[in-house]
Amino acid sequence: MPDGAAPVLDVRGLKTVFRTRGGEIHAVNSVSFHLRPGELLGVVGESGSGKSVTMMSLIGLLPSPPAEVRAGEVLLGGRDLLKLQPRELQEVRGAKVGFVFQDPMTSLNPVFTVGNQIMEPLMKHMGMSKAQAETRAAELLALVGIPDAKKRLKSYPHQFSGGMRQRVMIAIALACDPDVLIADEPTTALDVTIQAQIIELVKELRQKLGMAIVWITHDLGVIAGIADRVMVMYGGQVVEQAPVRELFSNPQHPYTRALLKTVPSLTGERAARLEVIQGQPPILAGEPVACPFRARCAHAFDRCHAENPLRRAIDGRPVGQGHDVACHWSAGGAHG
Amino acid sequence: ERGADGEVKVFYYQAVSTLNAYLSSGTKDVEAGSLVLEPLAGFDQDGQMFPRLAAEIPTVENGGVSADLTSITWKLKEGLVWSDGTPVTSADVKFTWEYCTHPEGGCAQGAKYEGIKSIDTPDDLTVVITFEGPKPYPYQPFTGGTAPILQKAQFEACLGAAAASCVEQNSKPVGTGPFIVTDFKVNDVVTFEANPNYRDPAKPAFAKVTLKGGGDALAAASAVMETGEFDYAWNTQINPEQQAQMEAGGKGSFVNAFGTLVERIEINMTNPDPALPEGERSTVKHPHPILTDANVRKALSMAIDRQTLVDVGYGGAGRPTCNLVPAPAFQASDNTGCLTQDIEGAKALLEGAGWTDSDGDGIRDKDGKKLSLVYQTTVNPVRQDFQALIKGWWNEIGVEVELKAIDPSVFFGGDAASPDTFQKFYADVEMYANNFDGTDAEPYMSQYLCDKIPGPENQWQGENINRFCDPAYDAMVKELSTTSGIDARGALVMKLNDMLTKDSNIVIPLVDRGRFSAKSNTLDGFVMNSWDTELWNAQDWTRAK
Amino acid sequence: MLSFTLRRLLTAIPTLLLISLVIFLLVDLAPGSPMSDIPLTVPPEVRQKMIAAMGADQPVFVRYLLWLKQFFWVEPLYGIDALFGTDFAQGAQRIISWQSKAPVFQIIGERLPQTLTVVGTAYLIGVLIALPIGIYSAYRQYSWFDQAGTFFAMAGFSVPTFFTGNVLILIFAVNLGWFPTIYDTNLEVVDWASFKAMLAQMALPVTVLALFNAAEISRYTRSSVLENLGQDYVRTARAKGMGEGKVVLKHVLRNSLIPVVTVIALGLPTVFGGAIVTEQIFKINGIGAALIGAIHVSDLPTVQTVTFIFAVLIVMFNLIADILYGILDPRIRYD
Amino acid sequence: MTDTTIQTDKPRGPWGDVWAQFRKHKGAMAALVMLGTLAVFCLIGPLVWRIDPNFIETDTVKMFKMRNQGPSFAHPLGTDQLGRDMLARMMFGGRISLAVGTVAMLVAIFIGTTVGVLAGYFRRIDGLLMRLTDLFLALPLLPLLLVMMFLFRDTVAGILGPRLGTFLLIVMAIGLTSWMHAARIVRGEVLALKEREFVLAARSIGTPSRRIIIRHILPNVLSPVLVAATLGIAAAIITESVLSFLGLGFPPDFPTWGRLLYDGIAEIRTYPERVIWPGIAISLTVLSVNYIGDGLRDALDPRIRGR
Amino acid sequence: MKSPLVQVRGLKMHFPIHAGLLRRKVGAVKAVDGVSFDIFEGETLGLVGESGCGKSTVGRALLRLYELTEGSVVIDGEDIATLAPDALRKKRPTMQMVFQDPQASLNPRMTVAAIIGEPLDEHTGWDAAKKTARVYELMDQVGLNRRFANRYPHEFSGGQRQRIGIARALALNPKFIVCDEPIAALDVSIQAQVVNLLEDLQDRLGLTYLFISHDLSMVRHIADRVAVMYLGQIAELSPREALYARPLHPYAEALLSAVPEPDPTMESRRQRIILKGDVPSPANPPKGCNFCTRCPKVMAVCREVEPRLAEVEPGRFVACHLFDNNAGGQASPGAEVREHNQQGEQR
Ligand SMILES: Nc1ncnc2c1ncn2[C@@H]1O[C@H](COP(=O)(O)OP(=O)(O)OP(=O)(O)O)[C@@H](O)[C@H]1O
Ligand SMILES: Nc1ncnc2c1ncn2[C@@H]1O[C@H](COP(=O)(O)OP(=O)(O)OP(=O)(O)O)[C@@H](O)[C@H]1O
Ligand SMILES: [Mg+2]
Ligand SMILES: [Mg+2]
Repeated sequence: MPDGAAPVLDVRGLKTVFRTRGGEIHAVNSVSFHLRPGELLGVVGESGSGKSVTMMSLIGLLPSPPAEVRAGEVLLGGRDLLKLQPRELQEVRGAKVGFVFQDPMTSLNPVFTVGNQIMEPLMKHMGMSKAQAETRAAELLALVGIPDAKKRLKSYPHQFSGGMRQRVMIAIALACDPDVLIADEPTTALDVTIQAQIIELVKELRQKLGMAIVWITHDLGVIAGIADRVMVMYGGQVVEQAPVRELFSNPQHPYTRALLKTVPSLTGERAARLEVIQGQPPILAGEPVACPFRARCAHAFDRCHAENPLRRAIDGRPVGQGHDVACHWSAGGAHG
Repeated sequence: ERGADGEVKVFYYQAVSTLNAYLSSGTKDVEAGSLVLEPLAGFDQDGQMFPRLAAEIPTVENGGVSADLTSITWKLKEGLVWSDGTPVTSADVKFTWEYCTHPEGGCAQGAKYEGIKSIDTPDDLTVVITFEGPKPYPYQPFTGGTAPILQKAQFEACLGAAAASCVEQNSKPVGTGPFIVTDFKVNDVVTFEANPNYRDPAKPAFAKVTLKGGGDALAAASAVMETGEFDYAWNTQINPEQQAQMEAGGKGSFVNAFGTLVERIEINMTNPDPALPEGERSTVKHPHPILTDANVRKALSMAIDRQTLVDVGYGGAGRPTCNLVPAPAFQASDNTGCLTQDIEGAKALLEGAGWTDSDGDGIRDKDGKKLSLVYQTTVNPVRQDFQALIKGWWNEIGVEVELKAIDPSVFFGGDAASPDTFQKFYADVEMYANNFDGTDAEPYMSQYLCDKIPGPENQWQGENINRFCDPAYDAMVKELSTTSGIDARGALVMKLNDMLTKDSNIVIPLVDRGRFSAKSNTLDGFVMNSWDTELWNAQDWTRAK
Repeated sequence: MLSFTLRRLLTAIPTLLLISLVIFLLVDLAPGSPMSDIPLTVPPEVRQKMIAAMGADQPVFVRYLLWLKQFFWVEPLYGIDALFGTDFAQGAQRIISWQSKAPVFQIIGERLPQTLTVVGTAYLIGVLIALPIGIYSAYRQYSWFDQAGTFFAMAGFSVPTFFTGNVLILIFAVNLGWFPTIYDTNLEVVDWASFKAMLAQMALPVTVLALFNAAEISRYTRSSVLENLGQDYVRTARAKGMGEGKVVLKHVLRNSLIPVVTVIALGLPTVFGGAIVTEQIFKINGIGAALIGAIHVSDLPTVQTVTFIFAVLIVMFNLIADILYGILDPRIRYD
Repeated sequence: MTDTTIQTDKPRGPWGDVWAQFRKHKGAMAALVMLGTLAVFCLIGPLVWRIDPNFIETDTVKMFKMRNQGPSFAHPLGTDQLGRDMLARMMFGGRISLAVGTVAMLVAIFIGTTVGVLAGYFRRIDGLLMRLTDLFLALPLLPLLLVMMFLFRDTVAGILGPRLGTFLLIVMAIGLTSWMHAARIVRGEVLALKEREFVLAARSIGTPSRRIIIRHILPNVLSPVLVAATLGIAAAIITESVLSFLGLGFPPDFPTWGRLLYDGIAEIRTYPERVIWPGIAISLTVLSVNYIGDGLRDALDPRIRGR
Repeated sequence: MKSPLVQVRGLKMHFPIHAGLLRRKVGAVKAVDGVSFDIFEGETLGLVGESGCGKSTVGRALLRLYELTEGSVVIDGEDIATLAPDALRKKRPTMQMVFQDPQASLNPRMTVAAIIGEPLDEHTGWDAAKKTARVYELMDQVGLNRRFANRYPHEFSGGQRQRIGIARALALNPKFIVCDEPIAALDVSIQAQVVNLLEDLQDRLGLTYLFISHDLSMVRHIADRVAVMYLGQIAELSPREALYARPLHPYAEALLSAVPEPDPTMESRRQRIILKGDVPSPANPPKGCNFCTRCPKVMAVCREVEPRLAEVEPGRFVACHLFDNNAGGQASPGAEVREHNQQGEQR
């Protein structure tokens, strides 16, 4: 991985709120991360921690109202996406940033053929004619491993199985050779055997096409298999970020540690009892004033209830580059 | 000059469904047909008979009617031709009789040809009708818009059961009248044009008649009086305020003519009590517990203010009356006694007759019988207003009234299975209007004969709605049937009329309802007629210059 | 799909037969009588004869079977004869209206054009107004446009047509005199003037009906579009960089129209029958007016035939709606 | 940031949420107020405004003076062609119209729900019941209604008296011809509910069908039924007035809004207010009810409620 | 060796497909097509497999929530499959179910107390006080605060809802509980809570579980023996450790290899077996071995002959032609082995 290369995507201090009847929900709080060319960034965190909202905020996919991106910069190729006009943003979506969503069953339009749906971005962003787009669409389908691609262009989504649909989604996302591919839990809805197929596919495509990928998932196993770097989110914030091996071998944040322990292993020692994280995830109402994890944290102390911790590096490298964590407590024992 | 005045537009809110008067007898159908088909003689605005196809009106004096009153001889005008150019002959006349009297034909005007023994056609222009016995009024057959002459050539194939399936013939009859049918849309619109072979070469002035149907009286009146879309609208019976308002618009005027149509309350002389077994309700087996008391009937009549009824419901289209036969003059009684309301008198009368409010509930009673009536009529706004008003007055004199309104198609439908027909009379009093055809009241008066009482035996088909039975009355009707001479007959009719109304209050006449139509100011020559069809002189209509 | 259609058609036959029987019996049971508009001057014997001549005195089952034969056998023959100039019918007895003594099918044939032009136009216009309103209302949910559209739609089907109709007539036809009050069925469009006359006489009824129809369809459209706007594939389309126009007018609309089209198809039978009240108000002598007229005078053959034709239409359009659904939505494959 | 748990200690039933959402629907709230006002007008009004709606001066001179009056203190809505007080008639008519709407809706909903639940729940009778529903759907309503009115009006009136009889008949006739929509909706819901896991759970416990229906299915089809019910009221009010319009509704001396409107139309040119009052009353009621239905639909739909 | 509490023999569950002009039955979705196994008292049998392979159907058929097409299910000595409705109702307390979706399996319009109390209403004639007491006891048992008794399901978190479902299942003191993916809809951090609860209850009450899941790591944690299903049939049934250490059936092997391990070092070394293609439709299963269309070790015989589930090693049953020889040869089938031969009679 080219460690020093300039990032293709640089997100700084992103803040997204939902205005709802019950008040504002601060779904994403000062999230910063970057993505280097060819890198695969894994994002984990429990349900509702703001993973999807973060990614959709980047290219304005959230419905507004109720969503509102309050602050931050999203630099893609030197341009701040948050400052673009809707029309300019459309040029970015699909062309520079590809998106794959969780549920392949509902993410494709049921009444148009698969071919039609792959060709759309091609014709829009690449200015291809219909015939050209069709040829390219067939290539893409073949690329994602769907046999008899040319014929299958005329099929409707419901004629495909879940795995195949997810491949079609990937083909659509890849259609215009985006710089960044964001995959929001692309395999959660799929069976393990199919998941394995998709993961292999992505690995292969990454090698072939060399784009940068953000991969959101619940599943630490998936992360372990494919990510270069991992970002852990909790309560709308990034709580820990590190290269993948570093994270698994030396987790710092109490949440990360707990998370790693709750998952039973397939091969290792079989624990008599599973570790549990007690309590409920936080409700993200209002401006965060304390650590979101405090109520479930075994190590929480006064400061945790009074102050929201900032991300701090723990391996000397600047925050975001190496291993950093947002916690007042430090694993070493000393209070940070 | 024929055809010079272009098109005239006529509106009948009840749409025309056939032009053959023998198959429908609905007024609108008869009237529309009368533009094409003509009888031997018609009636003018005064009820006087005048020849149409006949050369003259046969009478005993001119020898046309035999002295023993058993036959009548009609002479046709010479040179008459059908609209297709063929000559009109006595054979057509005879055929018409055969057509209507065919047992399977279901002719609606059968009554007109009753009592005819034979019809002979000694020559092409002479028709001799022989009756089974003496006919003091021998003019029933072939007179008036309801008994026009059909063309034999056209209708020959339509005798009997085939009558109804002769669609083409019934909708486009060949006639002698001023117009011929060019287009007929059932229950919608009929288009006529001037008959090129009409006997008067200068007539009709209009080249085209459009006779549109559908809607309601209000729309009909409005179309003439307000929007001017039509020249003439038939039967524009609307409430008096609207009459005034529309007339103020100045586009047209309402025309009226009084005939024999009388809105009346009929009294049930038999007991309609629902508690009686079916088949015995409203039959002579059970006389009415209250209404057989003449005082009650009289009091009911006295309590009514007929002028108010007219003012509320009819305006120019009606006038108060005390008679069942209000016209023509030679047979109309001059009763006026009922015209002033007398509530106090009515109360006194009841009081005197023993009907007192013994239990203080505001309702009079006698011998445990409450003065409580069911009062039925058809669904119709004016009638409902009448019901409300009369109920008020009757309540005032201590009579309890329950109102009932029945759909006209049921009420007048004559279905023996329905409890709601006016013949079954499952009510104490009922209100409707009736009249008679032409000027001869004899059949009308014979409705009240004892043997015409409806009941289960005759499938409730009798015409004596009141179940009135008086031998003296029967005897007088018999006398009428053998009396000839207009005045003598007229006198008898007056007596009969009084027996039913003034003397016994079996029938409580309310309003003499005229024909009431709307006419545009640009239509000239229109003369209202209540004895024949309203289009009787369409050949004389012209466009006002 | 074919087999589905066939199966539905097959099951439709017994349903329709049952319906025809129910209608026949119900109408027959009704206490009205065909004699009611005959003046009281006509004596009872004559009435009796007239009833017999119409065949109305036959037992109900005899009449029903005869009617069945006429409806399903004789009338089609006449239809063929009329089309090809053949003579298969050979003068067999048609269904004859008791009231007018004319064949019911001829009456229907005369009435259909009015009904189709007025109610059909109204329906078409209604749909054409409803779709954009519905779509935009949904797209801008809770905007003032949506609120106004909702109000318009609600008012549209809350205010009875006989109320609006009469008020419109009073204002525009009677007081302002812009439009005629009586519909002229003889009017044929041959030139500009007659075209204008046609427009004038259609204006009011079409407005009333179109508003009513538009109200309903716009609500359906709105909720259908709303439903689809929340679907994942819309997000996918946006993520592909599609413009809003394309997202809404292509992706969302196509899906939203599936239920709407079927609603429209289901509403079509009302084009033939449902406008009874409107025809009554505007004096359009269409099918609805014919039916009401026939009911009022107990013209049983007409009532039975016309209501049965409505029933056939309803069944047929139900089927068409289902088939349309299958065609529009590739996920639905019957059998 | 509030704390993690959802332990708000005030247990608010699901209806609390519905009401909260419903309150947000401005139109529906306005409609509710409107309908409340109308109901108060009709139900309480006659207790305050004690003029008999059918009172006519028997003295003809007085009667003539009283006819066709414009609004005045004595008669805020004027009088009709027989001098009857329009305000009283409107109040009285409203009672009937509202009662017809409500009761007819109840009849329709009862039949519809029963048929729908049975068809949806018991596979064996599904086909039969659905064909029945189709049959009713395919029967053209207006003629059917007319025929039913003809047929039974007097039998029923004979037993119950003309007013109650007609009322019952109209209500039954409207109810019997308008349950199909509810039946279809309910059946659809039940088919889906039947597959829901909580029904399966009940079955695994051994709950018999009858109790499953009562305890689990019915409460959960309540929301579509409620919505159908509000719309049903609106439809029934309109149908009653159409029947009146075609001259087949209540006896003419029995004012209902539909009847008043019908009678008023004959006088629309001279006294347009006679049409306007009942017309507006009907329209407002139906509009309110429709709006309430709309609001309920939103409020009862958890997907929308979540927003 | 304890005796089996549940004995399933030749269980078949076919859902008919109707088509054509007359809606005749033209075929069937063979959701479960001949499955036999035993569950011993106090043990947890894990049932894993891909989506749609028939796991839930087996679970539901076991409780006779479906009318079986064929086969017998003997629970505690009685054949559920043929029990008359009344007897079945009486039997219901012994067997209960916990459902996948804690939201969907709770009636949104009933309070927690009513939900947990429903089985009591159905099967006991207790008075209100006794019922309430039992409901509270159950709530304590599953770790729900008694204060919540009058709340509605939507006021709870996913894990809490699942506890309500478990409490309901426990109400009648069942012996046997089918857990149909009880944790699939829960967040990872909550899953552990529920699994621990299930284990605790088993220890305390001596329950027997059929634990259906597609999370193989969780099954490894909780189950004693594991059945791997593929397309309506059992491919392999082995004790947990043996299966995870060395899966015998190629499908089980592939399945296990597809599960990602939360360990980057291991992951980078793992050699995955990637199966080609998709699961065939259960309406139209391939001839021969079900798995032959995707099997990396497919042989000619696989496409012709349907393999039988046979005990190839002690306690390990596999339906695969690769082990045809072993079945008879290697292991000398002792009496004990025969005794709980998992092979159904009919086939
Ligand atoms: N439309 C919305 N309105 C209000 N709140 C929302 C909306 N969408 C998301 N949220 C809130 O934003 C927060 C983050 O949601 P997000 O979907 O990003 O979570 P996630 O990490 O992707 O979870 P999952 O793993 O379940 O997908 C949640 O608390 C959610 O309730
Ligand atoms: N009621 C039914 N009618 C027809 N087919 C059914 C029915 N229930 C299940 N099936 C079919 O039976 C097969 C097995 O379904 P089942 O629900 O048992 O799978 P599963 O293994 O539980 O899957 P999942 O992991 O998705 O829950 C599937 O193909 C399904 O489509
Ligand atoms: Mg997400
Ligand atoms: Mg399952």
